[in-house]
Amino acid sequence: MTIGIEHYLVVSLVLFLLGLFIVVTHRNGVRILMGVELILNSANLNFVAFNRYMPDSALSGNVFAIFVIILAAAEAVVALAIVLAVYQQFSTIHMDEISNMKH
Amino acid sequence: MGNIESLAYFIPELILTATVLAVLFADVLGGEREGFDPPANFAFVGCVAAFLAHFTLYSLPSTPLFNGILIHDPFGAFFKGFFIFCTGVTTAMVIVSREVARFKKGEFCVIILCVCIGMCLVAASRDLLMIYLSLELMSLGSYVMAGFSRKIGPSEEASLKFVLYGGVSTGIMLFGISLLYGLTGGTSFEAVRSALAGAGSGIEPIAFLALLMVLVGVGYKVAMVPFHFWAPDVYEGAPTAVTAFLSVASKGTGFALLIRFFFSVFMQPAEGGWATLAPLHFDWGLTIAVLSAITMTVGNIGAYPQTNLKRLLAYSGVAHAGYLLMGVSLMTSTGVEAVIFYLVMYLFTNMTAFFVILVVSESLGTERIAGFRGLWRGAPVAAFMMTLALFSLVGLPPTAGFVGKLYLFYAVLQQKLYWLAVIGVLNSVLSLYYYARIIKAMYLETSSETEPAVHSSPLAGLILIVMAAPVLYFGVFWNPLVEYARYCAHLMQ
Amino acid sequence: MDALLPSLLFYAFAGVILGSAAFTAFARDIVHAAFSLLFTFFGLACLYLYLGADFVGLSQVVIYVGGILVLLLFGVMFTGHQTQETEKRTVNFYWGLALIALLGAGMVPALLKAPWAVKSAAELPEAKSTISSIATLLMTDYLLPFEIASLLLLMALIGAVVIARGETKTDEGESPETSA
Amino acid sequence: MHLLEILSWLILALPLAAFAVQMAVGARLPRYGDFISIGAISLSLVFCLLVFFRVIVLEYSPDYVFAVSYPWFSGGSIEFRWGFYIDNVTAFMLVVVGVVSTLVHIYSVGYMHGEENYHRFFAYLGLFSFSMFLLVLCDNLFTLYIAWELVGVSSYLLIGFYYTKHSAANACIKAFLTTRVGDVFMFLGILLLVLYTGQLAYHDVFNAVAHGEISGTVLTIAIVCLFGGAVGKSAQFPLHVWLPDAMEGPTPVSALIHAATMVAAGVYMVGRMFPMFSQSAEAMLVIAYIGLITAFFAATIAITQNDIKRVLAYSTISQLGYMVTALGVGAYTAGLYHLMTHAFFKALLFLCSGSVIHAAHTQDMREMGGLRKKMPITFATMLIGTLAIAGVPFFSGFGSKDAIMAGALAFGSEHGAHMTIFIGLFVAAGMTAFYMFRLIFMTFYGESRNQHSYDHAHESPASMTVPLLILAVLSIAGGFGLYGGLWFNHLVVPPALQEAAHAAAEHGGEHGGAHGEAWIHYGAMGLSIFVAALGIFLSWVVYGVKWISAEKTAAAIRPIYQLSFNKYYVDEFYQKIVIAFVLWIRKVLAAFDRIVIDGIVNLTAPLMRGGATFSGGFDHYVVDGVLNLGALIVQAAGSVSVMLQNGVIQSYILKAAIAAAVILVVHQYIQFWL
Repeated sequence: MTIGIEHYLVVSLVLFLLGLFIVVTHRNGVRILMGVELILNSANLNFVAFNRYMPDSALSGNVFAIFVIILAAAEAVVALAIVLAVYQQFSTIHMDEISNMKH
Repeated sequence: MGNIESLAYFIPELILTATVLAVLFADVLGGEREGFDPPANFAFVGCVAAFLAHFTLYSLPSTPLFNGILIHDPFGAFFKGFFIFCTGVTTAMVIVSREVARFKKGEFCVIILCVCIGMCLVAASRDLLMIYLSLELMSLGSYVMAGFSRKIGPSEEASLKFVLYGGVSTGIMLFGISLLYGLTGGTSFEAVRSALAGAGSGIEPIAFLALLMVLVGVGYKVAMVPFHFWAPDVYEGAPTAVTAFLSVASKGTGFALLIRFFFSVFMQPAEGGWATLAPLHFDWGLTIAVLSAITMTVGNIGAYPQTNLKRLLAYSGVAHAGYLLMGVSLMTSTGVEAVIFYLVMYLFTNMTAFFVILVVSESLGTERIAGFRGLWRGAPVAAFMMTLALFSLVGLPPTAGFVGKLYLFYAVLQQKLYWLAVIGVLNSVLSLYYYARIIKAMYLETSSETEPAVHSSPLAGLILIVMAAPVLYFGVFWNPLVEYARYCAHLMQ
Repeated sequence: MDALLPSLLFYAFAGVILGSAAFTAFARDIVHAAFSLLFTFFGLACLYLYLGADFVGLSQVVIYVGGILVLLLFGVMFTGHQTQETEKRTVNFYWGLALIALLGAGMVPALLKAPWAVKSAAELPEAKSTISSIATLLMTDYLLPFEIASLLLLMALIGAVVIARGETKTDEGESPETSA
Repeated sequence: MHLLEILSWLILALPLAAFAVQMAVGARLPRYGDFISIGAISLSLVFCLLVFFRVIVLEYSPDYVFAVSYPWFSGGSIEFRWGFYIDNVTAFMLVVVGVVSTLVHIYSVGYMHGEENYHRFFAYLGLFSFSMFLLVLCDNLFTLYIAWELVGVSSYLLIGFYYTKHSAANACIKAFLTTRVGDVFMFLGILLLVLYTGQLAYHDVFNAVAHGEISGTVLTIAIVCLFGGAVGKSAQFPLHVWLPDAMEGPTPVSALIHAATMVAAGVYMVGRMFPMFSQSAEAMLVIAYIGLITAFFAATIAITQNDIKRVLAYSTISQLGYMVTALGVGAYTAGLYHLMTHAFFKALLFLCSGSVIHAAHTQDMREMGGLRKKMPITFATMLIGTLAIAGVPFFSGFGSKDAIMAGALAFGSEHGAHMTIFIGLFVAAGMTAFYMFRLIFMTFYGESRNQHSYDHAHESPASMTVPLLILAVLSIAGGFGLYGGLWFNHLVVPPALQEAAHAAAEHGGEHGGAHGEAWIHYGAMGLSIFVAALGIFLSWVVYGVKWISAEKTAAAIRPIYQLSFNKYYVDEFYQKIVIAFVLWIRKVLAAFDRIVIDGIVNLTAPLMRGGATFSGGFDHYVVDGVLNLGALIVQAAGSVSVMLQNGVIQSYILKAAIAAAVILVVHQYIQFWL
């Protein structure tokens, strides 16, 4: 049997759902960031896979994926800086304990 | 149009970029000197120059730029001016306040200018890649800006909540974008639209999924229920100037994107506005209308128990997102006009309100409503400006807020969406009570402690008056603004 | 028989990716989770290469494995590898499961029935190296995004430094306000 | 520039300038600048009188109209203008507002003497006068709405003037909120009209209506919505609850805003729009019955109240009901005429009550008595006002009330089923005479029931008594003997824009005129005299010579007495609705929370909290005033945001994602694969 686009879609969907699952269930801020990275990777897989199966040979999917990777790196840098700043103040990165502002 | 020729249409952004570099060098070379504060002042001057430069855009014809990645049209030009103006005001607020530590003001200005460039690009994008890139540019900057406050604790908490919530939202949006790419094989708006328009009826479920996922990203930007949860916490913890910026500019970005992206991709021009693309059956306008009704109600109800003014205005911002969504849901050019008018009104009104909170809370050390008791004795001008802003937020004449609501409801009734108009009007009644609570505190109650003494620089007073005057002016002579809004409602498809 | 090996290769990669991602999601220890993420990223890079996207695959290895993952590990180390985490590892666990079940139910049919703008696997051309074409694209059609991305990186760098530097010093002797 | 145009500008500009000056530098001026405000409003009054003289005397014609307009803005395809519209009714209204406003300014010098923020009080009075003049002069719906809101704002500021008093602070919010409910409907009505006709100016809208651009159900809805504004502002049932509470404001304010001018704005508005209103018989009937209910119920409440200002407040509501009924049955001129006479005698009554309160230091009539000898001028003028409101011949109230009764009688004789309107008004007139003389007897006659305050009572200073005397003269002269109704009817002819309106007004029984149905006129007149006399007699029997004990009577009809004394529990009714609503929200949210979001564990806390608040707070809320309405909403809203906004970021994302997933699943499955 040959591998169609559906196979990739299923992989990316599962990755996406796992990422979302991490985000909503884990308390650790860094672990939540891992979830975000999984979501971004699932989208990237879509881009690359679609690009491969496209009729024309334009590479816009690939280019998109590269930009996403760059941006993910920037986002990770910023987010980890913030996580560190929070850890300095709160001595924890458990998000349910960092909830002074509410209601 | 190619890369080089396009630069003529790109002058405001170029000025902003040059300002970024200037501020950066001034900050590095200047060290930490007493008194005059070159980096922040450079930023302000740069904003003024860019704002003036953006007026040249209106005389240029609508055209695609940079090989079709961007577009120039009156709609984009308006939002460029809007964002640059917001940035200028926010920079001024940072200059006159002590909220951001002096040695950090340079970095702050670099970041806010980058965010501004990102916003300008969002309004002008017509390519999925550009949308994502410029949104990330502004989002990343916003996360950082929220953490700039000297109030240690809430500021970091706000920043972290913001980055996690925002990261997930944009991630989901990116997934939606990847699906659109898979459906069409292109990333430009017209490629996506023509592919969607040419598809059979089987496209419906996947188109809705992609649309919903993109809506998650946009909805979080405009603080639309149910994607609004971040707003109160972030607004409360962020520096007041940043809160003001987020509440106006960030919301404006969301609406620019909402109108530009959804109207260009999922709609086709129709008589007097837009209509859903032929193969898609879902009533996108109705979905937005329902969400708008829910949004304004949740925002107004949430504002009731608040004791912190910034948090209260955050909920009020959610409610106003609901009103604005009403205008979008109509999919008519009258609706877009009303949204543009309302945004301008909201810019002046909200900036005034936050400016008063900034000035007062710096003197009194509190952002609570109770701290504003008897304010009119200590600071009659500030109290009056706040009252004006609150009246405008309620929508009482003769303020710009009244005219804004008038146009919105007019547009809604024109489309015969009576139920939405009724909900909107009832909501504006509902909102009266919590705004009146602030006015009551300022005028009718007395402080238990000594009279609040508010110290502010003459510069702050000047900026305040410049921000507040249009609230009154446009409440009486709104015609020029209406004409302007009508002109700016032209989108190039 | 021709297609069997590539297919097996795909299933192997997919298995590695999903298995390690699931481990990241369900592992008790966050260090284990972070290391298992290495396999996810690496597996994805292999899948990209398998799809003929050599430049993306290489970027994935360099940036994700070499950059982001290292950053995440730094984050884990700096914030203290909290052992008590095992006591109350997750919140909303069942709600999370319900959410992904619901979302999956909404998304799977849409994804599988969608009329994608793709060819069937049989008529795909041979994959060629994309590196030089992508380089050309970045300097022509995508010049503006390229420049914007550099601006973004600059901003992220400055922002990260400012934030992480924290309130180590104050100006003019003002003490920073502290509030809970 | 036409003279009237210049005068209009001046009339508007002077009070506004006074407001600005007083706000800016009032505190630093000698005498706190009260002379500036008084000077400005007096000049405005002079200009009002000039307008009156020009319109009614020099260039009199029954359908005189002066209109001027300026470009304003263009919205959509419409070019909007604003301007002045002056006809005979406007001229009358200007004089009424000008006179009462000026007199109240002068009176306040004595009454507010030595109060803190004296200058701000005058500033607010100036703002109010400006808004009221604007409301009277303007020629289009939007300016009307703007002026409408401005009078609301200044009323809010003035009611809350004693801001240190908790009840005043709450009363002003209650007034603002309640009238806003009406205003919202008005706003919708205006939008509907503009949408269908594309016009703003009254005249153009009427023409559009006459051409049938808006008609049938939509017109009726628009009219009823517009009337909603009048229900709020003119304190008609069921939005009347704010007016009695508004008496917390200083008494001159009650006289100016809550008796003579602002509350009459609703009536004026209906009168202005009469050509349009008369196009919808259904709407007119609604208006008539709302007015009747208001007139009747407010009168029954006024009988049992003991607070002198509350009696007057309910009497005001009742009289406003008369005016509205008059408009509803088509007696256009009678309604407006009653507006004018009522403005004079009710302002007089309020100012007199202010004088009494000033002297006796209490508002409770049971503490008063025998003040006749101590305060002869106040007594005499108040008696004149009372005779006027009771409808005794030769006083102003007689002419106008008689005209309304005649209109109702004619309407009843035309449509037999609606004779109830006449009967209700007739009974209410008797009650009016009764409770007003009850007030007189309890306050001025008999023995003093509180020796201490009696000893300290004295006549008020001249700045207070002179306005009383002027108003007393007007209360008599406004009636023009017995023929005020006839006279006014000739001066102010019903707008003749449409034949239908004309016909409606005529068959509505304007006495005199071409039909000259004399029996209606004289019949109504005889009956009103009889019923007024009966009311006064009964009042004398009970409170004057005390042949019948008031207490025993009250005990005998205790349930009815209680009902009236407690104002038919309308306030409590509103509160119960709110409470039920809050409970319902709590239940829904709690269920939502339990089933969908946070699981059973989190449920107990809010429920316990809610339950505790409820059981502990129920009595409290019901017993306390409507001030708790705000607190209740806050509580309800609090429970919403406590549940949703719990501060934990994953929970935010979870809720948002679940919401999105539900939208998705509903869309994918329900809509397509069903």
